[in-house]
Amino acid sequence: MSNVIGIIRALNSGVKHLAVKRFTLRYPEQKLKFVGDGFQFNPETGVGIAGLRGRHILFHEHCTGCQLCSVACEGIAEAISMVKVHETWKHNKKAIMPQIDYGKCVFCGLCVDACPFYALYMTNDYELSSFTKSALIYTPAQLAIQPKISQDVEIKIDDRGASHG
Amino acid sequence: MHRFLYSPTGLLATLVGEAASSFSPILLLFTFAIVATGPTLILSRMIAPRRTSNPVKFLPMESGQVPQGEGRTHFMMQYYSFVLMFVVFDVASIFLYAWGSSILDLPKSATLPIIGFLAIIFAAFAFALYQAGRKNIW
Amino acid sequence: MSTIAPQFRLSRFIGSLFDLIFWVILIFSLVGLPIVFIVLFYIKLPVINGQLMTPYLAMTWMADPSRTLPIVKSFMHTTIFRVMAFPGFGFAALLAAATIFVERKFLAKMQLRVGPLYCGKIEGILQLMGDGFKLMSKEIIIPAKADKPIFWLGPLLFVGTAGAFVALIPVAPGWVVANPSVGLLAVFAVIGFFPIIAVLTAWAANSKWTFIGGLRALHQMVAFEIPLILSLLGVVILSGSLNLSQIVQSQEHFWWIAFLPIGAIVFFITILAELERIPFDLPEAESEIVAGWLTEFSGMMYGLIQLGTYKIICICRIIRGSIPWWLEWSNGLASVSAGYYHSRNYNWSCNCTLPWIATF
Amino acid sequence: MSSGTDKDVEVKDTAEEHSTSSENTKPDSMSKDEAKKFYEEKGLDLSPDVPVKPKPIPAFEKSLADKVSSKFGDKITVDYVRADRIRVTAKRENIVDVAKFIRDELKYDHAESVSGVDYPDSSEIEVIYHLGSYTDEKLGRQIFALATRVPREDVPNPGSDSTRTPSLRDVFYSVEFHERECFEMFGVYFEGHPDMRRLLLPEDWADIPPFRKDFKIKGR
Amino acid sequence: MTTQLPPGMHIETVDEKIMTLNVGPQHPGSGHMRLIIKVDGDYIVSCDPDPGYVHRGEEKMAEYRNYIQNIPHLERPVIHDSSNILYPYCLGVEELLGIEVPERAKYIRVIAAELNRCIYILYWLAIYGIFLGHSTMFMWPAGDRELFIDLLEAMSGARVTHAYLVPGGVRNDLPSNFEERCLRQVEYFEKRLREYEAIFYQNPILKARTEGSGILSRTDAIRLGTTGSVLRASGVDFDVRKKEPYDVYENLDFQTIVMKEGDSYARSRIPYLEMFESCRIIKDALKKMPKSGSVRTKLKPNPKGGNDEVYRRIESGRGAIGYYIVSNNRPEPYRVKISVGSFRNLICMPYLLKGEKLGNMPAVYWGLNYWPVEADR
Repeated sequence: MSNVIGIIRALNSGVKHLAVKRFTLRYPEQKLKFVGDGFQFNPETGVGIAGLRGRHILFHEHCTGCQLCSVACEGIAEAISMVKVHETWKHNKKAIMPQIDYGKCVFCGLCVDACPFYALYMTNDYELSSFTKSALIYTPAQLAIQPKISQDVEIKIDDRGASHG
Repeated sequence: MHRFLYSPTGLLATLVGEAASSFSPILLLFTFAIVATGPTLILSRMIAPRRTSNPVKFLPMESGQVPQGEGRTHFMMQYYSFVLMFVVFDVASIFLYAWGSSILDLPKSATLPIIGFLAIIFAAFAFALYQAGRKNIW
Repeated sequence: MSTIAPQFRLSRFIGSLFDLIFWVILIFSLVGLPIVFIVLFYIKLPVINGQLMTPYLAMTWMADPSRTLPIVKSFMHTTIFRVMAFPGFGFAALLAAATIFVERKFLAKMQLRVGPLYCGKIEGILQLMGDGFKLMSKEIIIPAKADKPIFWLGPLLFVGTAGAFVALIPVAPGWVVANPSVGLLAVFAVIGFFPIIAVLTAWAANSKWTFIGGLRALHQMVAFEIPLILSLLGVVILSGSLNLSQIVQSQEHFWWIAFLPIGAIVFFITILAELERIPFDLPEAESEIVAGWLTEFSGMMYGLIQLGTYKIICICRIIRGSIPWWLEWSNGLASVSAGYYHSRNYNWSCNCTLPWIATF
Repeated sequence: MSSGTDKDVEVKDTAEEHSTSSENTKPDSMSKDEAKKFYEEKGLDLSPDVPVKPKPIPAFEKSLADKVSSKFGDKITVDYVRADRIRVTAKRENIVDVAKFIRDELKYDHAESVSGVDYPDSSEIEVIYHLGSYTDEKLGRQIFALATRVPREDVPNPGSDSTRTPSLRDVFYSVEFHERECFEMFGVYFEGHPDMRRLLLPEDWADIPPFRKDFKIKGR
Repeated sequence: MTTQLPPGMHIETVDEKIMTLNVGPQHPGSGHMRLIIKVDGDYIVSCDPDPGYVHRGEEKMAEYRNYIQNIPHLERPVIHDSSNILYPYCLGVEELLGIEVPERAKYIRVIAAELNRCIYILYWLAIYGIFLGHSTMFMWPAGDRELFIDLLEAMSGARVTHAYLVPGGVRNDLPSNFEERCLRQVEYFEKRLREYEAIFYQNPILKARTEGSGILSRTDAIRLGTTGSVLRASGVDFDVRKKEPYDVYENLDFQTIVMKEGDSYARSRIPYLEMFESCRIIKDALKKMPKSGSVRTKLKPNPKGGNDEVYRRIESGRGAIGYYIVSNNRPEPYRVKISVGSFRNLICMPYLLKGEKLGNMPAVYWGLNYWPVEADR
């Protein structure tokens, strides 16, 4: 008899969820909203600022070509290589800047931790898929572009359950 | 002609014919289902890719390993007792149906033998269940 | 250039088109035309406006609307229409499709998902069609040492037996394909066919998983056969007939379930086991024996088996209706239990598609 | 994607730039050897980062270690006694006796891990059993590290060379799979183990045991 | 080894009757590992686990990278429990290098570890459900896991591989409205968690399948050196968080869940009850956490340890994880040994499966909390 009651209770529990809100993010139409503009780092205190670790953004005016990001990446993913840029900055004599291969990058953000000059941050952009491997290699010029993103859906919780937006 | 129809052979032939006519649609639907769905297999054979390059593809499923031993072997199934009971009591249940469908036309005293029959069957069934439960595997 | 997707070549495309046309014509002339003639042989051609209907006159029904209705009417009373369309194959296939769709959708609702959504704009209504085409375009792989003729025959036999099952079911007064006087026994006979097919294909595939699955299917079906048969005995005693149509007629005023609740419950449980639904899914338990006796089926062969399976589900549902134990409340129970306990197969279905069948 | 078109256009540039830059900037950018040298210059010349603080030796752990050392005398050496951690090195001849003593008298009842450490300089491999206890309440936070050293051969032949030690499987049942792992990774053969087979490595592994120091990772 | 056969069962080892089944590596009922199972009809005669399909040599890799660079790859074995597998590494390196961790960072680490534990257990539960054919129990935990992934993403910036814990604290401070958001979602999750009870844990069908199958007695659990929920299901009250409290666990209010039965049902129920305790810990930690302060001790660029060794362990969702780190005055560790719960529980598998029915195999296998990638490392 207890088995019957158990089954009926289970049925009841299942049926109750017919009217509960769907907890599904309809991805291409909805995009999750993240904290801040992406992961940033304060070298003075040695502590990061919370944010999504997406694609990097490189500030050319701050980069000195010191290769610290590349050295940090060497034991992790070997995704960063220093390339020549056709720009002249006073503080970047060698005129080299990081170029990131997103086919290898693991988005750990330790390169951002390594940068002492506020030059390398991460952004909220995570849609990096491409048809070729070579398109995943981002040059310093591509890394300088601020991504345009619209992410506005959050988890909302009310009496009828949680839902996205 | 009439003489034939009312002769025992003729009556039998009528019965068989009626039965055949009432059961033949089943066979017809059976064939129709095959005829209607079979072409999808042919169509699939036509439009689907067929690559026979890799012989590994045609190995039976063995979770990614090369199969060891035969798929068709002598194999022990421990629930043999159910099969045995089925063989015995399936026949008995047919008698029950014959009795059950005509019980409204029978005299009341006809119930007694069937109760005896049921008693024997249930006793045997209980014994079989007891034996099946006694041994974990047969 | 990638080796996976070779470049498009117009000549090859046109060549394959001609190839396709050739095959279609060949199959039509070899298979289709004989079927047409067989059908014409069986159809009793009506007399319309004083003249016997011939196939050539029938071709003109579109041109002469006054001739249309009588032709359709007379056609509806032929056996071939019953076999093909209404209580027969087409109707069952449609019901099966509706069952699959409704089951998927409502299960998704219970599991806080949305289910099929994008295919066909309105709530994914064309999802099944897409699945069908997908299965059709998939490669059929037959294991190396399989018994090929039997292996090919397996799905066809399965669908055919499911079709034969359809023939026995009275859908509405007078609407039944085959009406033998011992219809209930015929139902048992057809049910007894399925384990044979399962074991046959399982043995033919020469794989361990199918072998275990087939044996399990056999044992399970056999084990639940006697309770199934005995659970229906009460109905036979009360209605005094083995004919399904007469059983239905005998309960115009009230349903036998009022007298036979235990039998009803036993029937419900055993029919679940016969259909290999969760929680009786031993033959297809996917976490132990990959997919049981279906392991080696691929592409459209698997699709046919699924079609047959869902057809049987629908039929069993209608049997529940025609031996009216399972009217609204029981159908509701089945649908509810479906949602809570899996899934893939369960007959959610039950209430949602054409409940009137159960209540006629 | 933020700049889909831009990216497609710049694909070619990227590729070209990459190929050219790898030739041109090779001397500029830091190669791996240089990076290592960089580490050594910056790192190794400095004094160790660990501030050396004398810590008091806790009494309970000391008593446990004393029990072992009083029983076995100079057959074993107590390497350290710290808070919650004791480490004892035994010779491989009497490691079974020591382990039995630890199990029966000190109530350590299972092994958490069996690790090997390769010391090519002293030509030895160290096998360390980290033992813990579930039954004794007081030993809940204790780990007893029982170490032994086995000789190491430059050309290993796992299973049939002198790199072998008695198995503790009969003393601590739970070391069974750990010892199998240690066998394939370091080539230490455990005598008396009933099932000394490969565990993680593929069947056709034909190289030296991979966790030895002379097995180099590709590119490092 | 004594086998636990059902009473009256005699297995005759006649070769013709014994069928060898390869469960895995491409099998819906196995992970990235193989179980070579010999069945006699429906009963398992012997089981030989064959892991190693995803062996990556994490321990070897760690010898070539310095202490900070080891962080991203050490969390790869268990990407859905990445904070917990990094935790003992951070504790060990802190002990080696003599780093003090700020108080706030300790609380943040505990919160991250508990959130991650819930993520792992939900994932585990989802697969437990689908292994037993309960697809609703697959969808619900997989969906509710999103709540915690969202929280950890707000915390650390990555949804799965966080790389959040570092020697000396955590990578970044909490975002501004994190506490309120965390409380809201955790409270909602507790409400959801109670709904699992009726549909799954009190379900007679689940109980019939799991109760009494794969019984591991208390003495055997100790003898085989099991850990985590497998150990606690057999009645041994051992939790590293209680026995050897690291960071701030001694200040927090929670209890260890212990069951005596030692069967598959107990092993499936303990992680579920532990999620309630995790929620309690999170709420308690949010309350007791210092509201401001440093979260990371600044390290030298290439810190190196002395000539020393350390063994630290924590409790993860799958049991104790221990790191044995040897250093020799270099920026890279000399040897890192990871002792994980999955590998320690693997030894139970041949022991428990012997004499079981084949149908009980998925429940016993997944009830052991075995994660193949972690066990192979």
